Amino acid sequence: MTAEILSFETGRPAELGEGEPALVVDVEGYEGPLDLLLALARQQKVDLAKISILALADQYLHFIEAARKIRLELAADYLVMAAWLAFLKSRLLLPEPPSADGPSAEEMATALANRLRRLEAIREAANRLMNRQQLLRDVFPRGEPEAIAEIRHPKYTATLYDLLTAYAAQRQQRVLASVHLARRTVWSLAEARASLERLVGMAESEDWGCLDEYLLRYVADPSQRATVFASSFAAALELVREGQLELNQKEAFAPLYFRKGRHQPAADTVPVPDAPVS
Amino acid sequence: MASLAEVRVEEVEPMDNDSQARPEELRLLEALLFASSEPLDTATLAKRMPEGVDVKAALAQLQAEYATRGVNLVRVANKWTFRTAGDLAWLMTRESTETRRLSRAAIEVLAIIAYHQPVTRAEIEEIRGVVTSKGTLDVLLETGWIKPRGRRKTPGRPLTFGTTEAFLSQFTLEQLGDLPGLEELKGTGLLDSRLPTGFSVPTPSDDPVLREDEEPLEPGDDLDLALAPAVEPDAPEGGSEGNEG
Amino acid sequence: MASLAEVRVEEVEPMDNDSQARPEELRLLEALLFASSEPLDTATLAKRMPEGVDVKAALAQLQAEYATRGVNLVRVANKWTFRTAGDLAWLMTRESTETRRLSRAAIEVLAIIAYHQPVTRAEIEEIRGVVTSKGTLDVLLETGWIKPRGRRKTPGRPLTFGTTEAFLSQFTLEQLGDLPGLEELKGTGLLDSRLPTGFSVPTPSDDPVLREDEEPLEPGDDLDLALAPAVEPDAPEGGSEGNEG
Repeated sequence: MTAEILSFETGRPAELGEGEPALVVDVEGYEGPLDLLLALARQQKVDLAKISILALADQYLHFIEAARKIRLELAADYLVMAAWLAFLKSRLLLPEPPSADGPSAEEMATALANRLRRLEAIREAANRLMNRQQLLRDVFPRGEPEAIAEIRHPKYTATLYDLLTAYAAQRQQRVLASVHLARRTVWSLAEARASLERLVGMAESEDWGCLDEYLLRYVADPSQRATVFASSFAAALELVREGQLELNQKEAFAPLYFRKGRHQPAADTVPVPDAPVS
Repeated sequence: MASLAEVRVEEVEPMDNDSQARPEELRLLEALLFASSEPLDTATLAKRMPEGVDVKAALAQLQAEYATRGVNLVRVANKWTFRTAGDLAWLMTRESTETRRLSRAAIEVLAIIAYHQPVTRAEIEEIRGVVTSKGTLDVLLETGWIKPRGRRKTPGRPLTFGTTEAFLSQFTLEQLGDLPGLEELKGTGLLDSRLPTGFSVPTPSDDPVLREDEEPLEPGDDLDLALAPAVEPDAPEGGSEGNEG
Repeated sequence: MASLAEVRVEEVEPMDNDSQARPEELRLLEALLFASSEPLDTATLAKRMPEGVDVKAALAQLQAEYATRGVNLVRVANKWTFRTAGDLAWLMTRESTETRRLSRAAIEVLAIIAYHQPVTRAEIEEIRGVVTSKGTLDVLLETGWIKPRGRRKTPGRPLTFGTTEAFLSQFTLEQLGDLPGLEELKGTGLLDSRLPTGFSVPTPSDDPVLREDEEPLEPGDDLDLALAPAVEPDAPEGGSEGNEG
């Protein structure tokens, strides 16, 4: 039975042999035992409130028996209902026990009748509901809705302070940047020589001065050190050659010292960084 | 033919003159409601209307104007929307986009949820006398007409189901109270499912406010698992729920 | 309010009676056109109409009926469709304002335009030292605080930009001359007092009279193209303006 009913779920109508009893043909259309009971009750053609539950139980039990003769399996729900109805039938036939706990047989029968009425009522309601005008079946909404366009108006905010800060920062940055860049990128040899000559001229004493130290004082930006140093060193060598300057370095990479030249230079006495003269 | 058209247009002209006296707010409402595929509530409409317009009165007037037309102004789920007139369903069949055919089981379950909400799966099964297959609930959830709305404060904390606004919209119901036959059902006392819990209240409500015996869904709730608590995926369910209506 | 609504509905009723005399084909056309997801041509409509209906005449009548309504029957590419009335476009848009801060680049450009106007894009770039993205100028034009005011009489005839009245209003300036000058900027500490002697801040003026080296915009000027003459959409601009925000 299960298999056949599953086939129903796929929408294929049940096919039954010609010789099979009409009773069994019907069972497959039922939505469970209550549905079957309701269908049987309908055959009594009376108000469900006045139905004979006893007769109904008999019909159901007959039905199940008939079904079992032909079919091997019935869903458990049907069998449970059969058992319960058999019990109810026996209670209805026997005189009520004097001190009955729980519901009487009559009450049980009424409760069953009420369940049937309720199922019938909800089915009727379902029918009326489905017969209402349904959207996309009977009535239709606008087929081509016009979207409500969302227009966003960004409202920009900015204060005068923002404006002035931005302007001042921008202008200032550009002006200062151009000054520094022009001056700092390269120290020309001529610039270096002029500076050194001024330095030497100012150096009154005969003491050695540290070239590095002076240069550092000149150059605020450390990134300019290399170019300043290179130009100054080249200029210094030239001044030494001209006898205006003496240089001294203790060892490679040690600080360079200078002082005012004392005598006219001789080409072969020019000190070189690699071979410092103490 | 052309001349006939002209004659007709001329006949119509007096009507145009009439409608020039038509309040501007009717034009505005008309435009808003026509344009939208979704129903709009009075508050939303009022927000878009100029100050001082009596939106409710204007809507009533508009509804009356369109009552006999091919497009009607209807109220669903307490919102307003234009829909084609119900009597023209025959004409509209081509527009119909393969409407879902619900199985008889699904229709019954939907009705039980609608009339008994909030209702648990066990209560649905009690009424139908049969196990509800997960597939049936899945199909209904997919329609968007039902939704899990909370959990019943009973052992196992089963999900409670209710209907959605889409449900009201689908069946052209202004509110849940307009369910067909609801008053009769209430009168018979059959809505009282008489469950041992004693929790059920005979009046269905889709009020999103949870009832006393409900608690909210938790964010991480695995609804899918919750839907099929301890039921075998196959045999008994399929077996008990055969045929399509 | 309810009573008013009732009164209005009653007023409308005679109209309803009128429309009962309305040809049924108008209802049908109305419904079909309303529900269709695309405009329909006369032939398609005719196929759906009962035999013998003069569709063209009916459409003409329907169009006349709806002409003064919030929804009009319009013809698009020889097909018919309902559209909200053109004059109600404002109703069909939802406007929202969102406050946005100008990017730092935009503020810089704005400041330069304010002080140096009339100024070309190239001149702005020279002052800022970076390429100005089109987006930045677009945003500024969107604010309404700047406007193109003419063209510089130089090769390429670049646009000159200036500030607007909205600019003055935004920054609470009575006149452009109220923008602080060099000494005031120094006084407030915004400018370094040790700036080189050649440094100057122009005396800003938004006099709309074109300068000698400017010529007027022409009516057909494609300002959009003029804004982005030959700049790559991507790399150099974006790269040089990383300091947004």
